[in-house]
Amino acid sequence: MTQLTYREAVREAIRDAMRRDERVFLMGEDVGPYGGAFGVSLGLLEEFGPDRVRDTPLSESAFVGAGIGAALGGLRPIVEIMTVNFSLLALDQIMNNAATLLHMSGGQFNVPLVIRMTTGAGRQLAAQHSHSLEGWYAHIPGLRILTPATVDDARGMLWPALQCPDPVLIFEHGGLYNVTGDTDGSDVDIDTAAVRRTGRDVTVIAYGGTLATALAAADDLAAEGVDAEVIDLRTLRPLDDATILGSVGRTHRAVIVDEGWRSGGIAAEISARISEQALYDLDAPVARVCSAEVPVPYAHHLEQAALPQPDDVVAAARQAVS
Amino acid sequence: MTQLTYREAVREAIRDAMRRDERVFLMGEDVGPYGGAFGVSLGLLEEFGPDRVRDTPLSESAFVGAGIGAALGGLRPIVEIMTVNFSLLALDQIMNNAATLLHMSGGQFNVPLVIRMTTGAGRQLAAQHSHSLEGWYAHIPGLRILTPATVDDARGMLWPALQCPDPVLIFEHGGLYNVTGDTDGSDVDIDTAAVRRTGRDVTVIAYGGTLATALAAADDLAAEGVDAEVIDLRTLRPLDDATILGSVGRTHRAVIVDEGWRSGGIAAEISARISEQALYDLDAPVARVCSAEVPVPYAHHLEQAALPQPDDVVAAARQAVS
Amino acid sequence: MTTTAPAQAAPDTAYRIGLLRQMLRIRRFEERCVELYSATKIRGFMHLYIGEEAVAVGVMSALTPVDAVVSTYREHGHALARGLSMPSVMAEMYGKATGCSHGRGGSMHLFDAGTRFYGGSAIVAGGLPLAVGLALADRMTARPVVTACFFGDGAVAEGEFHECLNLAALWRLPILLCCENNLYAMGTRLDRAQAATNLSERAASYAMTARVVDGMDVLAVADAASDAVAQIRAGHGPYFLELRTYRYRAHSMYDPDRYRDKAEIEQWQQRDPIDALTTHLTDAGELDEATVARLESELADELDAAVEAADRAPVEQVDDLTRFVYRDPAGYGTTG
Amino acid sequence: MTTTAPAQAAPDTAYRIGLLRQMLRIRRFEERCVELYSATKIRGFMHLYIGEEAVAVGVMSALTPVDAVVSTYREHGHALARGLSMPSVMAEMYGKATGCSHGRGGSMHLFDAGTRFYGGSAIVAGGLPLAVGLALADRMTARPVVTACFFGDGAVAEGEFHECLNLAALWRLPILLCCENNLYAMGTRLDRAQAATNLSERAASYAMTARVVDGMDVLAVADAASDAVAQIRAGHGPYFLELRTYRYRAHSMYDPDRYRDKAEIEQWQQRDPIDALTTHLTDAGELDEATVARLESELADELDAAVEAADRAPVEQVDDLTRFVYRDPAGYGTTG
Ligand SMILES: Cc1ncc(C[n+]2csc(CCOP(=O)(O)OP(=O)(O)O)c2C)c(N)n1
Ligand SMILES: Cc1ncc(C[n+]2csc(CCOP(=O)(O)OP(=O)(O)O)c2C)c(N)n1
Ligand SMILES: [Mg+2]
Ligand SMILES: [Mg+2]
Repeated sequence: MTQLTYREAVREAIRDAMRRDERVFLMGEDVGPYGGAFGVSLGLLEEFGPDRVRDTPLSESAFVGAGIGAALGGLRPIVEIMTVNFSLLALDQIMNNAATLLHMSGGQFNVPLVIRMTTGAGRQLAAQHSHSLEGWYAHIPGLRILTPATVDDARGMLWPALQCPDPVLIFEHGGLYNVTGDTDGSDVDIDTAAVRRTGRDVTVIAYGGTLATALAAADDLAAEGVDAEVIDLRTLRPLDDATILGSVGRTHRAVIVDEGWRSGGIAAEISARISEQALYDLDAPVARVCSAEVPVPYAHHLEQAALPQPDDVVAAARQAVS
Repeated sequence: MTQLTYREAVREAIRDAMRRDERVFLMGEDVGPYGGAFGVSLGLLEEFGPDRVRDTPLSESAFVGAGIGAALGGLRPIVEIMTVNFSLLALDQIMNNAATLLHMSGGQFNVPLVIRMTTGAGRQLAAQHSHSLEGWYAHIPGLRILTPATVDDARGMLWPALQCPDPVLIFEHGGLYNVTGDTDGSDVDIDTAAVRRTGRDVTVIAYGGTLATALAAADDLAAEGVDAEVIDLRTLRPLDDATILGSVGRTHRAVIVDEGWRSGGIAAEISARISEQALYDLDAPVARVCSAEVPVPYAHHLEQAALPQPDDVVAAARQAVS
Repeated sequence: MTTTAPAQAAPDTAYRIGLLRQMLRIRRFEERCVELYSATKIRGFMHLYIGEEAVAVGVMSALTPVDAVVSTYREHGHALARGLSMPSVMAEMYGKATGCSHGRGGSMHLFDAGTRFYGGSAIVAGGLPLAVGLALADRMTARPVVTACFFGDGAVAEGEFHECLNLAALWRLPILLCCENNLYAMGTRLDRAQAATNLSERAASYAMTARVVDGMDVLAVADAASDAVAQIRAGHGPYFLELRTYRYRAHSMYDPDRYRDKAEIEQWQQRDPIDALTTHLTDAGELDEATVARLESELADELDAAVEAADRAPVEQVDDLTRFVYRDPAGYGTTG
Repeated sequence: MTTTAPAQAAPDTAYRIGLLRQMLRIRRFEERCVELYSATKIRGFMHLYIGEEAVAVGVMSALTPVDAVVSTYREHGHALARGLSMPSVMAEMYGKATGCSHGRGGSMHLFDAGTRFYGGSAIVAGGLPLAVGLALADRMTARPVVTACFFGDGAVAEGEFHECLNLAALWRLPILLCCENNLYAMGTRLDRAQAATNLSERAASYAMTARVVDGMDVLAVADAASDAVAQIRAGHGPYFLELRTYRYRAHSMYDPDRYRDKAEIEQWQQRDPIDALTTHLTDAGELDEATVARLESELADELDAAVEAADRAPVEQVDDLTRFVYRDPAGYGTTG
């Protein structure tokens, strides 16, 4: 077990992958001398050189598409997009090509590409740097969506993602980079959700940046005598229905904590699936605690008001068990 | 009352708006001499000239953004994007600017822009021309999303959309252009859903291209003695919760018919809202009939298998009432 | 940037007749496709290459099997010239299981791993980033491979064009950029889409070699392409060919073709690449009517067989609808 | 394309001192912002303009109140030079209710309808389409208005740059394209981002007038900008200014600035626009130390007042969180 920050864990994962497989390379804006917008790739240029730690111009569509092409050409690119908002510039390549080529080609051309990007709010970066679109991306067939919430997942998810023959998007919550945690450095599965805390009374479902919110809420709830089970989804596409439904089957209540906007977010999908498959198990409506439907404001108090807070989760859970 | 095709209805709506308000203009690829990729704007160039029926180069991001700028500059642009897939190239402008400027500017700069685009499958156009992303767009705060399903709505929604001070996206289902219907040419509201058929046993919720599917299913259900109420959502953002919940409160069962992919689609949102607000009214789980989670295939039989069919709706409704 | 093809050793007769044969083969294939479209055997959007055959045939003649090709939605000619089998292409037009994309793609999305034909993209300019990436992989692994990417004059206005030309030049990638300048993007004539209409000058502004070629002259195209490929393989980075050509037919089967004069079409037809080469070879004594007749009859046989096979071919199983969404079956997991 | 500023009548002393004053004002404002950032009064990303002041001040001096400005995330200088009030800008940096964007925007998203300042965009190149649209509206309504759009050298690589330059030229729009070439996009030096590094040549390739200007010389910038604005207002279409400048500070407060030599920074500081103009005016006998001291003291007072007001200002009500998502209240409807 080593103690690392989330940032270091991502960096070690990249380093390790590049050592294990020479087809792996990192490409994106300022991943080289700058060290990555959030310092993730610091030091990698020195070890692997500018060919494999490849700075790109500001051309999101082209370099994401080039990642697709390089994957088709036998390499294993890791493409870094600085922030989820900028990924919109590359959405044509992501949806119309990466997610679609295997199908359109009748199974001939798969795209073993990993795209990493920073997501989420909480650092007063305002409306063009703070979106949480990972749940929205999970709408797209052909993609896998990973949302590491822990240092161990940040360290362990990359290699399996690179082994996946299909395009994988990894969303790293910007608020997590400085968080410290343990990891033994081994690979983890990228298929299942994890129960991060067991409980009997209510299932709180979270992922990425909202896991800490859910766990904090669970502590508060415990003080009130409500025993919450906390699920970390880990993967938003495909969703691990079995773990979700298994837990809800025991607790009969569910609260979903999602930093994305409420309408049409991943929380809606989870709610719909629970209702479809376990309606008669439910003792209360499935509750959603999501971000307010507003572009994220700069001012600290407004930003915090826009985001799911432990108190909101506590209130929803309390309501569910009442 | 006049009989028009859906295509003619859209064209008349544009013509009428351009006559009523000289600030209104149409801009997009081949809206001029070509007459629009689907023939919608045929003849408008002759009446209004190349300034107001403005052909653009193939530059989706720039001309959608130019629409935003022209709206800020006091005009009332109607921007046409040929097909929903190509709108991905303009998503940065749509989400990061159009939907966000009013908020970021603290209420100073609203964007009275209308963007029209063709959506949907059914014409064997395969995986890069057949998406149904209107429900996905409905995730974005700051936008209004309209999905005219009838000739009357195609004719009547544009003017109110142009009066709206905020950006409005209108999705025209490609399969509807040749459909004929009546319209008296007057404006319609763009806020409420419409009950297109009343019924007691089950609420079938549809919009745009799936309204016809829902109505066909309702006929088949009637033959089986199941009395379906059919709701046409008309507007996907904001959703008209009152009409939906009112109907489900009477029928106690709901089936949602959505041409978008199932996971994380608008059907999930509707299902989640019904469960949240009317769980104890439900006699059966809310059912979703959506497109298969696959890029739309070319072959006719595969494409049809991917899309929601009346039989699927009938089966879901039958299950709900059983 | 040079604008005239340099003199080269005359290719031999068999080679020239081979080029003629390829062009005729594409022409006849598409003429039949029009009939099959009317007969509703082929559906969806279909974009014809008639008039532009010299471009595909000339460029492909310069490539070898290790090279890669990225194409557009107007790609029947590219596919056939690249060596996709006619039955597999025709079956794809029908949406049959034996189609080169197993019926998923149709006319706009022909794919073939065997010939490294990476589609068949219907997003204008959307193939360029893929081609850049393929070339990057070759560059990074020091493989002596060329990626040829086709796109139209209309694509030049797209942001992806700009980003990709810069990347290709910046990274000195082994990529052959084939701009099929047929003067129109649907109904929009080049000078209504571009403030500066000289497309090879635009390409040269990214610091790469760019050259205008008569796209109605297959020998000129073949010469220019083999020069370019040699340069690229020698490590000189990207090469841009502006191939001046013309489509005789409407943009697609949906297009009423209201935006241009019939006279303009007829003028270009005077310079038809197939007629021109036929005349040229006949005048040079390298071709006679009997040979033409033999070619036509061989091609008719090939075409008949392809159509017949497509007619008879099975369709894909509906159960396989979602088979190619993920290669990794675990990815299937979303409750369908 | 010309690369030297044409000779022009010397502006009078008051005008020159006004330019100096504006530059100083921006410099002092940002120096204070650094302190306030350390004191955690200002948060988020903050991008300093220190070293580049001549660009904003020179360009804005050529505009009139009817003109429009579209800016970037590095826009304190643009905003102040355009005439936004310092208290409203400072309060925005604090996220206060009295801020020019009512606390929604922060440093990167300053907006002001009164001065037609359309932000404050943090998507690189994302402001260009807006500016094209604003100019289009002016063109279509025949208003004699100029839209000035600022963007960096990094933005030139983006597809939106390409699309917009073409549109501006094709439609002959009244737009002043101000490329702030400070040699770096974050840590990426221009020659590692562009295959062809002459940005004004690139602009000229879209068939528009383009000119390189010394962005460290406010008089040269002001001259070039007023020439350009006159051309644009006379209906000659877009005009591109490549303003060669340099940022002394790190890209943002997050940037450890590892990618360039201190010596390079020092070299540019030798040509500091404020020092240069001060020396120039002093040598010409137009400025003395007392005047400089008076300017500094006036600016310090203005700044103190702005800081004090920001400190005291109220924050927005949390109840107003979603107030500006839609102007049409019916649009609020989504169940929150
Ligand atoms: C991004 C995008 N925008 C619009 C279209 C619709 N469209 C299909 S082909 C075409 C014209 C393309 O012209 P060009 O690149 O010159 O190729 P050509 O058809 O002449 O071969 C257009 C506008 C599209 N397929 N993709
Ligand atoms: C589309 C997009 N990609 C990446 C970023 C991250 N980013 C912010 S500023 C910047 C550099 C921009 O450089 P330049 O245009 O030269 O402007 P400068 O900062 O030098 O003023 C980058 C990469 C962004 N904001 N938007
Ligand atoms: Mg063309
Ligand atoms: Mg810069």
